[in-house]
Amino acid sequence: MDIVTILTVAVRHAGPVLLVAMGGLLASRVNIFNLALEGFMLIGAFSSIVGAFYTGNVWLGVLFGVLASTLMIIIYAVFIIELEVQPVVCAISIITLASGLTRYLLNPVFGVSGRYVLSSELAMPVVHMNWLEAIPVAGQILNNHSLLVYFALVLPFVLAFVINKTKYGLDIRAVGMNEEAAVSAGIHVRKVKYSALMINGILCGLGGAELALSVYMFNVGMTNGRGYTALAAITLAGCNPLLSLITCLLFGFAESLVVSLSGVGFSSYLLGMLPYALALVAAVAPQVARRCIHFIKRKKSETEMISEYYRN
Amino acid sequence: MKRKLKKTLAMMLAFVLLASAVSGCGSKSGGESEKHRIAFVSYQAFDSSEWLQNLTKGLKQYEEENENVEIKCIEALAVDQYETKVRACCEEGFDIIITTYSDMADATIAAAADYPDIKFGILQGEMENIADYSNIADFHLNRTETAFIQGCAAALMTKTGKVGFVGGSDSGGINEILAGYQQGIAYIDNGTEDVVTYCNSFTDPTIGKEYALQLIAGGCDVIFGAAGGSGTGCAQAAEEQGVMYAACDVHYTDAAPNAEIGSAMNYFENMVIAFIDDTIHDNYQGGTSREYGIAQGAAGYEFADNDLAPQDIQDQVMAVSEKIAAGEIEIASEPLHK
Amino acid sequence: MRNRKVINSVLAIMIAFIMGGLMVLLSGDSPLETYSVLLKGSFGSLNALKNTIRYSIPVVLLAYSFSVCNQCGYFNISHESQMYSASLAIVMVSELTQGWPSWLRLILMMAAACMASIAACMIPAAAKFGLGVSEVVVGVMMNYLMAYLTKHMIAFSFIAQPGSSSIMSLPVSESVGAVSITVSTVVIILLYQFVMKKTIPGYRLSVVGRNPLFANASGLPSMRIMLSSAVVGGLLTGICAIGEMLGYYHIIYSDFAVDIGFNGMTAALLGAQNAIGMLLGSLLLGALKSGSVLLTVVTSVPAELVDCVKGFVMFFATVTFIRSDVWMRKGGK
Amino acid sequence: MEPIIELRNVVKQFPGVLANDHVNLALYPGETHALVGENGAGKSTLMKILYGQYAPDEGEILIDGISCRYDVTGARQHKIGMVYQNFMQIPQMSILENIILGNAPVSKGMIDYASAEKKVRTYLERFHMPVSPHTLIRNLSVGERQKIEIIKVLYFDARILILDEPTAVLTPQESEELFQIIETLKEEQRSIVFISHKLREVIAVGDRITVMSKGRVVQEGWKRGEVTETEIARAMIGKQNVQLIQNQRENTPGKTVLELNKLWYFDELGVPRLRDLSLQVRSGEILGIGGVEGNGQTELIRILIGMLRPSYGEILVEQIDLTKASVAKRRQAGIGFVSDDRMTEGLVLDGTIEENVIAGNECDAKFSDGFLLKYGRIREYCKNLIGDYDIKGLTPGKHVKMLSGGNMQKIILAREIERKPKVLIAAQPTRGLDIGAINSVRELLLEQRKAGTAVILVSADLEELMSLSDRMLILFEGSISGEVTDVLHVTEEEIGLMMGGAGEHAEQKSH
Repeated sequence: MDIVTILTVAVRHAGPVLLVAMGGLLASRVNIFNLALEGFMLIGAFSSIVGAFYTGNVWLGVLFGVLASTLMIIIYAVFIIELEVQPVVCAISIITLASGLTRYLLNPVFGVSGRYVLSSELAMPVVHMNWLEAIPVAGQILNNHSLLVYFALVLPFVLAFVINKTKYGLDIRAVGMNEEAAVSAGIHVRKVKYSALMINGILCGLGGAELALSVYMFNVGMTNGRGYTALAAITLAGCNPLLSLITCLLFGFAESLVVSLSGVGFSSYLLGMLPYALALVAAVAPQVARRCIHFIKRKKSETEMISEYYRN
Repeated sequence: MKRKLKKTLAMMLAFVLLASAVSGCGSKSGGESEKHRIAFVSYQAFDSSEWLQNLTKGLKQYEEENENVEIKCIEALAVDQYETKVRACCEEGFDIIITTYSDMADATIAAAADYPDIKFGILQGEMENIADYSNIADFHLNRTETAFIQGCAAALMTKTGKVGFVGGSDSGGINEILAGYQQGIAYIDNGTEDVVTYCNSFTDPTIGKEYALQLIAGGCDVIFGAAGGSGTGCAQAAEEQGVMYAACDVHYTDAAPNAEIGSAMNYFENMVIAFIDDTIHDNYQGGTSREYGIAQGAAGYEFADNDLAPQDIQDQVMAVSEKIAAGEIEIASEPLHK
Repeated sequence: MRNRKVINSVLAIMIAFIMGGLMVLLSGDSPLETYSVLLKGSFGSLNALKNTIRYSIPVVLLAYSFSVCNQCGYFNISHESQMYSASLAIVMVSELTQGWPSWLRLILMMAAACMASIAACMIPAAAKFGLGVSEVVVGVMMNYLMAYLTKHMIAFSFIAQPGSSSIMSLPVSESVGAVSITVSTVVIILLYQFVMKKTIPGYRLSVVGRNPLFANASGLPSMRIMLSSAVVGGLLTGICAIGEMLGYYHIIYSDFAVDIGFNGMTAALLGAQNAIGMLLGSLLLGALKSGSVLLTVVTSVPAELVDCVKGFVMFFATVTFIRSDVWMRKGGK
Repeated sequence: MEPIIELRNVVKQFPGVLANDHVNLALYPGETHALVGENGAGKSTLMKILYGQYAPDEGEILIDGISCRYDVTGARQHKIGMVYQNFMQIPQMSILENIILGNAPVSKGMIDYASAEKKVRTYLERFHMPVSPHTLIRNLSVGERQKIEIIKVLYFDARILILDEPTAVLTPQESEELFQIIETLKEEQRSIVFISHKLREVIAVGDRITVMSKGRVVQEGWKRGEVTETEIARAMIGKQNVQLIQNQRENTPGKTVLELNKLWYFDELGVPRLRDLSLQVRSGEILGIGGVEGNGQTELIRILIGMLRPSYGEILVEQIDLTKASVAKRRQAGIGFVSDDRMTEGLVLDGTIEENVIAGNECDAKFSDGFLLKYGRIREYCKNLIGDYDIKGLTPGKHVKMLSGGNMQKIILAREIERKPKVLIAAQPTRGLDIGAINSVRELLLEQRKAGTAVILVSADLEELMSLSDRMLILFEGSISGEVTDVLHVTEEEIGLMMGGAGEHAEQKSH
């Protein structure tokens, strides 16, 4: 398997994770560490299949997925912001609820259990752009992906622009960094938090829909930990949209590398550990660096000032 | 006042969503219990793998067919529930208790020791010293035989002379199937080469599809998937790329209607029903380990009804199946290579 | 202040059971029958009682571990990683000390389990107290990291059981009786109350927990006290792991400690972190679990429905219905 | 002249505290309205209602005659701006972003940084701050951050400016600058509310003065020049003319107890907070340490107690070197500490008196046998304390937070004094207390002085320093900018100069 196909698979694999990561990033920018990304993605996946099944149209299916996960995240937001429930406990309940619901509803909706496969014309259309063919390597890698994957690749740049350049972005950063100051500056903190979580829900719905509709089927527990990988990616990238793009692609590349090694004699569990180990280091490293720099700076100015003071 | 309204609204929202979702699930079971009360305790949720779904369906059917039998299917979802659920069955007066896989071996042994008069059966138990336990019968479905036949079919059907395998995990159960498959190909011996991969998940069709696409890109024109839910992804890849798919345990015709050659069917329900029959008619052999295979009707090879496989190959494959049933072919359970 | 918390927890449990009852009603079974079976399954017979205690013990230990750490502001959610590291330590010691006298192996295993669990508990604590990093982020990442590491070890390393159909570790021959586990837990419960109420370490812990600045200014070594609270938390989790591994499983199964930590946290939050409250909270969660055993055997109500009720209890345990301080902080706008 | 904004019998009730009780206030354009009152008189709550952060329980707010209710955004639309005492700024963001937060100019969907920057630069020049708008807030000095707070309000062209204790962190010179700025703002017909408890400034700045006490307006309608400081003070206190206790300075101090020499301290960013500080405190002497907050007092206190490690220099208590000693060792060596922030560092608020009093020496034989606490003896000990120090409003098991400020301070003082300290450090001991409590605190400090303890009184309240200390040191930017040996004859102007750092090591001129 040559490097080009590995990278193509990496991009295809990173698409859904990237969408969910961008959602999680926005939530953590307003100080809500959203542990339930996995739950929202699973609901998005399941509802998109249900939507496609009933409406017979892929994009209405995607819309259905987005609506379902947004409704779920509204409940999550109301419980966290209004009733001040412990966010971690709330997230775990949402995850158990999501996996329970999607497992239960298979029976009443499709009359089967375990999995449901749609007809192939309901698959997520793959876009082939001939102008991309001209570009030698990058063209091949970026070609024939679904629209949502292209959206996922563009999204980090859009988010970076929104967060750094727009008024809404300034409000989000302010609410995240110092809520009291934001209140005194007249920002409706609650509105900002709800809107950030809503966008998070929409993106998780999109991520789930892309995952499910690209294989036009739903299988119990098909997100298989991608929500947690997204969480690890944004922690590793310190909630910076462009860095998160890189970390998501990195994890996608690692996964597709293992596929090319055909998974033989290679413990997938070690691969599974990689994102979390890196995220752990990334959570701690900046603080350690900051303290060392301060320590050195302080030591340097101390010795200079004191010796110079007593010299004359 | 506004805060109170908001709180009740939030509660209502959460409750409405849950209530509407759960309304349909769970079916009512009733029926008076006569002589035999049988409990089937599964170490996984029924809907998490295909063979378990077929098994529970088969048991329900069996229960309807004969009056003097009441079968209760119970899911033990977490490790700490294995022993307590088995003991609860003993307390509730079930006289035959069937547990699953080596995960529940310890729990079964512990319960069997305390309830000598209850007859225990363990499916795929892999218990070394089964003889010491007089009231536990270990029965094991030989999936290598049907995989062997699948290997022959694949070797006969392939045009490029290269076939692929996608396993759910690099573990004993799956490698048993791989062993049969590889020896089946060797038995046909027409120079077919086989590539082995593991997708490390039983519930992720997306990753299953990636592995299958990679095998197809590598020149395989028959993909043998033994990975539960992930296998559906492989079937879909085969269907889309116009290559052939060989299924395991159940048919994957929902994902690969015209690509599936056939499926190495493993009728776990037949095996369990056979065990129940023996126990009811008092030839329960506690302390023994029995293997059910094609001969005992617990497994068999079925071609998909899209008649992808020409008649002559089907006959050849069926001939091999008879030979195995007659026990003429020796099949090892260790894979030739990975 | 005390009775407001009690009312709050009782309200949480009531609402959870009402919601659960409605779900059962909608799925076609009668809630009354369900709850009567739940009651019978948890306290109805000797075996039921035994199950309830067997399930309550790990929850109590983890609830106390969570509460000890939480008193110093360390929101300890990495119980899972502590349990995994402790059980890995047990099996490794059992493999490395083949043929040694059994009593020695037992002691070594227990020591290794406690040390491994304390180490796993110290990492998020050091990150929080030393570097000011959020211990929730570090804890969550540790949980998944250790879950994967455990799966790798029981699948491919020297403690893996070859040829078994699903991945599991080699069995540990030593074992600890259920009675001795129960007795040691009761001793720990009494010790916890005694130390918290009567002794200097208990006093210091409560002062540092409530006001670390004050503790610093009045000469208490608050950093040392905070880190030692994390050590005690890790030790309690280690004991819980010993109870589970040497008491019941003897083998590490994949994902055996999934959200065991959150049961402990729920019991701690439900019991409003006072010793008796947490004990009752743990008994409730234990009873729910043991009740669900009988429920799935006798009725057709799916086991996951009981998990939903437990999910609700968890959910509402942290919803504080009567929050005077929230009202004041929001200025009653 | 029509008032721009008027508060009509506004009431605000918090659990246990009636913050505002039927308050009436009218603000006129081009005028500074001074609002005076002790801590806890309800000034800040009233202003938060004006700024829309709290909604009044009763009463109404009339803007240009129309009654309306609004939140903070509404207030800003009504052109009301508030400068908080603790700055509402985001350190990690730049000056520009902090200023435009809340109403950034938008063009083509993006924030129009260019025009915003131009406008902000004009304000920076006007406040002669030669700083680029892109520097981060955390790199600015306290005075600069205060100006940014004001620019933030001017940026949306506020008609009404609420300044809450603006000069608390400024040097006298910076305060003067602020008063000029207020004058120019008045010329622009803006209405300014100036909240302070420093009477001298209130008289200098206020065109109209209102005095509040315990949530009610006790005196209003005073015009500029009609009233003197003592009259305002009496109105604040509520008419009884209680004379504050003075230090009679009879006996001469004994030998040196505490000695600091060449003390240096650098903070986390490498900025020197204490520079070559040397001082001695003798037994039976009260050494007053003055100066504007933020010039090294807090660092000095923390280093003396042991919560911060000095970068250089040594600390000797009776010739024993305690520079490297831990907080616990120093307390055993006889250093007592009354914290300036009694609610956070002084007490465990939701703890009983027993828990608060034994903190620090719970291993003492009086309270425990090394491991087990003897609650019987502790309760006994506390009963005596309550009796000796006349701490009112205390029942057993009741949490300390229910007590008044004065009683809380008495508990802290009781705990420290009972340990027979050689050196007692008292930081802002009387801040926010009523007159009765101030006198009892001063009595205890003077008793300690008589008993031979070396007392270090750190305070920003000049009147307290001048009436209690035998000798005074003024800190400016981490070093001693002036020493006053004859406290009786020094004038406030001289001390003001020392506080401003004028004349390095200016000896006290007048004797």
